Amino acid sequence: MKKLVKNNFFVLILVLVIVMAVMSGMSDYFLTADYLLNATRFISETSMIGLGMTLVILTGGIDLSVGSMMALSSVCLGLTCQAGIPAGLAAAVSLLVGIAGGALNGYAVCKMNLPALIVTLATMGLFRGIALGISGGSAIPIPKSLYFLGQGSIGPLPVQLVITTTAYIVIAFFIYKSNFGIYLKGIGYNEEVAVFSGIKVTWNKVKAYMLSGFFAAFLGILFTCRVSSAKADYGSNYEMDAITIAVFGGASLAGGKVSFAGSYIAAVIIVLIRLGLTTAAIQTEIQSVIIGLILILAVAFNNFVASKKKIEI
Amino acid sequence: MYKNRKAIKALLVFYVVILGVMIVKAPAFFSFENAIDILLNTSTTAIAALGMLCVLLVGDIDVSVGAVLAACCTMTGILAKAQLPLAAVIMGAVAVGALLGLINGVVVTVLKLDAIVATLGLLSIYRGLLIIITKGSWINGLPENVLKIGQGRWLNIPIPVYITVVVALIMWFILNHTEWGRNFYAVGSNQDSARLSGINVRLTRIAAFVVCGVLVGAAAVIYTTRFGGIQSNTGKGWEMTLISSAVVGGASTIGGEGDVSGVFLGALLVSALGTLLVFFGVDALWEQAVQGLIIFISVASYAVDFKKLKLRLSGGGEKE
Amino acid sequence: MKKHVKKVVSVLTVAVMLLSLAACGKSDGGSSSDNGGDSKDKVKIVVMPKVVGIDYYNAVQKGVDKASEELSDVAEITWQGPTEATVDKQIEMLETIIPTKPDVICIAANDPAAIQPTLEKAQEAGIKVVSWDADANVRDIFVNLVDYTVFGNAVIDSLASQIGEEGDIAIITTTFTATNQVLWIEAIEARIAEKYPNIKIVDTREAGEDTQKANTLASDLMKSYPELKGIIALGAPNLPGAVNAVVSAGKTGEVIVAGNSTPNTMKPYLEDGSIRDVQLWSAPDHGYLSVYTAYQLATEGLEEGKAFTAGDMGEFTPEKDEISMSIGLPLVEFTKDNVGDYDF
Amino acid sequence: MTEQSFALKTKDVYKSFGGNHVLKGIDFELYEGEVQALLGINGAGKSTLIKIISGALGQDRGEVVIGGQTTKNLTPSKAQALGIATIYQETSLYPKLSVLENLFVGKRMKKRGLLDWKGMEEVSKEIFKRLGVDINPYEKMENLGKASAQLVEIAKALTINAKILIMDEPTSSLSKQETERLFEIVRMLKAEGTSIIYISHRMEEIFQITDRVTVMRDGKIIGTKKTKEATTEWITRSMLGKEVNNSLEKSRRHVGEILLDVQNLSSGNLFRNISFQVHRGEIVVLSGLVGAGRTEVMRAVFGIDGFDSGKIFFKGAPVKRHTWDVIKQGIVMVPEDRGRQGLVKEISAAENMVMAALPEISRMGIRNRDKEKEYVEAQVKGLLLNPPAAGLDGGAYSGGNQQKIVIGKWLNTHPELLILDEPTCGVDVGAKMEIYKLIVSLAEEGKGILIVSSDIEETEMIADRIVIMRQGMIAGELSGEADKNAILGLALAGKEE
Repeated sequence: MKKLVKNNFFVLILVLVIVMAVMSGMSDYFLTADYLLNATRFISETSMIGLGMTLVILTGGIDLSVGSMMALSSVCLGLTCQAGIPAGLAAAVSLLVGIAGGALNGYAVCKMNLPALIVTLATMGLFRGIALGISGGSAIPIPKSLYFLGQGSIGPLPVQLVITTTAYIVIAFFIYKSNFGIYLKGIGYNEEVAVFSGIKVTWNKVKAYMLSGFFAAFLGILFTCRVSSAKADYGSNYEMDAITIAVFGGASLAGGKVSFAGSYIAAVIIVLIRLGLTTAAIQTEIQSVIIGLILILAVAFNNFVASKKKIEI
Repeated sequence: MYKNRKAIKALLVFYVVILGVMIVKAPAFFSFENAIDILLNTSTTAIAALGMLCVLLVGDIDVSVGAVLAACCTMTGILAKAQLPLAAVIMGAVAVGALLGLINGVVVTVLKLDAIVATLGLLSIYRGLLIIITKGSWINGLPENVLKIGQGRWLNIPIPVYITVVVALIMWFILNHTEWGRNFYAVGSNQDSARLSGINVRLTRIAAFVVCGVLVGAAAVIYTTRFGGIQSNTGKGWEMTLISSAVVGGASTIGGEGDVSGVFLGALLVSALGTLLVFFGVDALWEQAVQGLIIFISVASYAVDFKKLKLRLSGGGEKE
Repeated sequence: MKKHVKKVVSVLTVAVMLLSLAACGKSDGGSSSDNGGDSKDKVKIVVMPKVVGIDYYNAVQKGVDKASEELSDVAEITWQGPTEATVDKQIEMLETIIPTKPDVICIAANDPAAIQPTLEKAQEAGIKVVSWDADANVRDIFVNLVDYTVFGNAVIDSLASQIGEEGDIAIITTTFTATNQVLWIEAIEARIAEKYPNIKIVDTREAGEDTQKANTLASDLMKSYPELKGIIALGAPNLPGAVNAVVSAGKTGEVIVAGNSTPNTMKPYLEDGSIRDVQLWSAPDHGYLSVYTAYQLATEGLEEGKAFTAGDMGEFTPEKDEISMSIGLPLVEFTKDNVGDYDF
Repeated sequence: MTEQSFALKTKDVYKSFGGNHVLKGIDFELYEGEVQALLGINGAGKSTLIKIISGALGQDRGEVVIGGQTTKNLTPSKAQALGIATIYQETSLYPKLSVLENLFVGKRMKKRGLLDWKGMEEVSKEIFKRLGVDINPYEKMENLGKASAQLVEIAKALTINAKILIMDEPTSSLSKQETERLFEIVRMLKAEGTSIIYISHRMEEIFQITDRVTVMRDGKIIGTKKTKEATTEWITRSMLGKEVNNSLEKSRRHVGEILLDVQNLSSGNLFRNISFQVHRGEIVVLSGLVGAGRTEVMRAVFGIDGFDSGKIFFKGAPVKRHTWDVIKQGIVMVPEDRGRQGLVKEISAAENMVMAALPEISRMGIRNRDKEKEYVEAQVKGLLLNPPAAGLDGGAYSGGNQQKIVIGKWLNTHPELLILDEPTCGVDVGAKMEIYKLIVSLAEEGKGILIVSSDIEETEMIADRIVIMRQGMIAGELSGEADKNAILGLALAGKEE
């Protein structure tokens, strides 16, 4: 718990409470169970794209291809289902595509020593291009059996919420408890030390990119199942959302420092602001100004707190 | 004055390969008119990519350029519609670019934010404000005197091509022969020692953002006057085009590396890709994928060690 | 302790800024007409375009505003849409609007299939659904622009008559993922197969909604296919780009351009003869009609074959279609003679 | 002496960082045309004083008088204008720029308002000629080695006609020859009237080159003496505040079987035909000049870089290719550059110390915190880490203790052979002895020790056997009793003198 507070978690929770208060003041519908439960579908999706990004940022990299990968996974799911492959297998194919795409990113970044920003900028175009090419651009319906993943509930909780929260807990737990976590942290802060410590730097970094691809693909599946058809234009600009969430949650783009709990709460805050403003009938362009301001202020504030802390030590 | 010859070499090899393929597959590609058209289409990208180069040189990045372009275009349109003289229109557009660049630079350096995060937030703010201010309406029907910039020709070569060449020369001059230009490189290469060498690091970084804004403003004038109309959503996703151009041209995203000739070649490749693919007859559905692949390959080719390759080609295996 | 105080103060500052921004946003946001009265008695209608911040939907909004003013005593109308024309953003917005229980949602769907579950949910919640502009699979009524086939036919007919019903043509579309574009292109292809055996579509490319890209594409296409006789440019920003390319290549009259765009954009080109006619409909009328249809649906209900009065646009009669029923707008062809009559 | 004028004077300078008082009333005086040594263990406040003099930091209280002129709000550029040039210990160069560019950043030459590249090139060639080195001004900085980088750093200070030159460990990566040349330059500059503040941990250099010695401890000046009148004992006592025992026990070690056997190792033009052995319980020092290829050989052995031909055996079995496998076999390496290769400064000492041993401590990739704690505490105690807690971030410890953390990291993997590359570089005198003692005790435990060292005194003191490399090849092998001259002779000329 001490660690969480240190990661600006406290500040994020406070911001969340304030956002909730402001939003419920603006709209009577906001603080209802129905509304919030429904909102968790979007929160879950946004936070899932942030999960992969947080992992990659932990290694000191960045992955701009997540939005495109989400579209590619969606289209793969649609096409394989259309070809008569059973739904479960089709989903597995999509996830494999995600892992393969992540491996490509990871290979180019780690083995060829190219900057992550550039590599994933290129694959961002490549993945979406492939999605467009194989789908022909039109929407592909998916079988009804898959709808549960996107539209169903487990008890009162939407499926996405359960899946994403589980994913966060598993990853955060894993990063905290496993060698992989400290390896990624070491690599993120100082890659050369990691090399000299006998850590399999390339492999661990590639794993982070593969996980990022995996979660992007997973989101592609969940999203496709929610909207019941696959299409190549899903997930545009999601990479920006993902970066926003990770950084807002306390990650440093220089690597080594991230917070999974922070990313999760950041996703909740950002999505609730967006949804709340829509419900309150605030125009989208004003929303974008507000969200931009909040991003800058929040990150500036995080930095401010962090720098204060450094001097105190 | 160290030049990143490697990127330029890789790009030139790339050009030779592409042109070789084109000669076989689509000889119609090689016409004076087409060459001019390609240069014309490159003009806005090349000018603004040089601005992006400055920001990359100091080790920052600006993803708000698309929104800045839209703002500058709008200013161009408004001033032109007000029947102001050409010089005033240009000044206005460039001033808006400079102002937004200044805001970017100040937010990044004073609040000490990652440039990518800060300009991402500002992108969202600029876009929103722009729609609020213009109510999303388009500006049409610009007067003839300003359209001359985008549509006019001199000696059968479009004016924007001249502007691009002049801007490139000026930027080459600034980056290689002035104190400020070299300071961009120094700050991007090692910020701490730049500070110890007495360079005002913050001011230099802000200056890079302002230069970027100014050049985007200049690009906006051409962009607006070529078609005489401005959409409020102009420049969406443009940041990716500019970053690709600069990076394909050998600029480093962590600063200190990159030059004008490389970025110009990069911009040329990135903006000519569409044309290439049309001539090549690539299925339009796959166009985006092929473009992504080509950019990927051109960037990946920097990882190839040319010295080693040469060694291997010329008999190789000496090492054993 | 001191540190915590500082934190709290800063957070509160951010919150206050947020609040004030949101508040000022609300006061001038949208065309919601909250000029007094008990809003509970009013019919609440949400009109959602595919995207906000582009000229075309601004024109539509003018019609919505007009209807909204006329109905201000009996209805509360909100205009809300995403800043990107993608279905996921639209779904997210709808999902957050449904809990506010409006009476009618008017939606220009970015994708008919993807938005289906959301619209079903709205209907279950007792909300009536009107689709407009672009159809959805679930709705009570569709306020069509102009029937896709009618429109596609009009565009190709215009082009065919100018090129003598033969030769190579190319199409510049916005994106391959946009439904209306897909249906228009299908209609054009069908019409060619049926009526114009000597016309051949040599290439179809996407330019997004980007005038420069359309311009580049058009000039590339002309060079790549020297025999090209015509270009169909679909999408309001694309048509001027294509026309401009033909003009600057000095091929006015040799290469004919046809397509859809807004009258203000195309006025100079229509007037100097670079293009003969532009197909569209009256965008403000479309918004106006959609609101009146929604209001009628919420108050007295609509039945097929039974006419209703849509403000000053006169009477419209819903007709049965494969999902429910629909009404349609008349096609408008802008030429240099009538382009001055429209302002959007 | 009294009539000599001051080039620099600080009066009662105080500086503190967030409650931590680093300088407590410094009165420092530098005569014109003298070379003054500034000594003190890490944390004594030397670097802070230098940063204040060169304008990189501002003082809280007190005055800095330069050339008789009291300065106000000194900034780096103002200090430069006043003729102060600083050669920092951590090279402050621009890796992506050319050598020429590096020399002139912040003070570029201009002609009619434009940069005068030709002029700068001429000046740079002149300076390199004066330094007697051959460096291409258009070479990219990152392509130069560390020694050349240090020379560029010195050349950089020469580009402004400095009145006061501050040299912070200028010889730390220079060879003997280069050091000699540097001293010539220092004498030349001195003759020209330049005043020099010289910081070094190498006693021999201090006596060779400086006129006066000032010792700092705990943010105060302990004393200043003429070098001729100062003794090593006085200096070390002043630095540490106590007597140090400089002798090491060599005899108790028992040399066992061969651990490491390198046979005919070659890699490109880095090194050729390298063969040597390290036995159990033996300390072997790989000596030679900087740039002789020693670090490169170590990197190849440790699996960081590949090699072209030759064989490496460990306990009779071939050494594997990847670092992680090499570590498992029982070989570890404490790299030369602590900050960049040895220690992650941003994570805790504890995490640093378990990082390499995780495969052993964890089960199926899941960490065992209790076991980790045991491992860490054993090292904290065994290595006498100061402060004796492992919870702080790695960067918060002093240089010597950082080195202990790195060694602790490796001891946790239970290695049989330790490679230490310049283990006492940048470590102050007191901590140096602790590290030597530690190394000796490890050898006594029966571990093989392979040290790369450029410090001849260190080599003499600690080595059982000395292998000397010169220009990428083995120049010879000497026993631990060999004297300085023999080692130097092999390192410099390839023959014993």
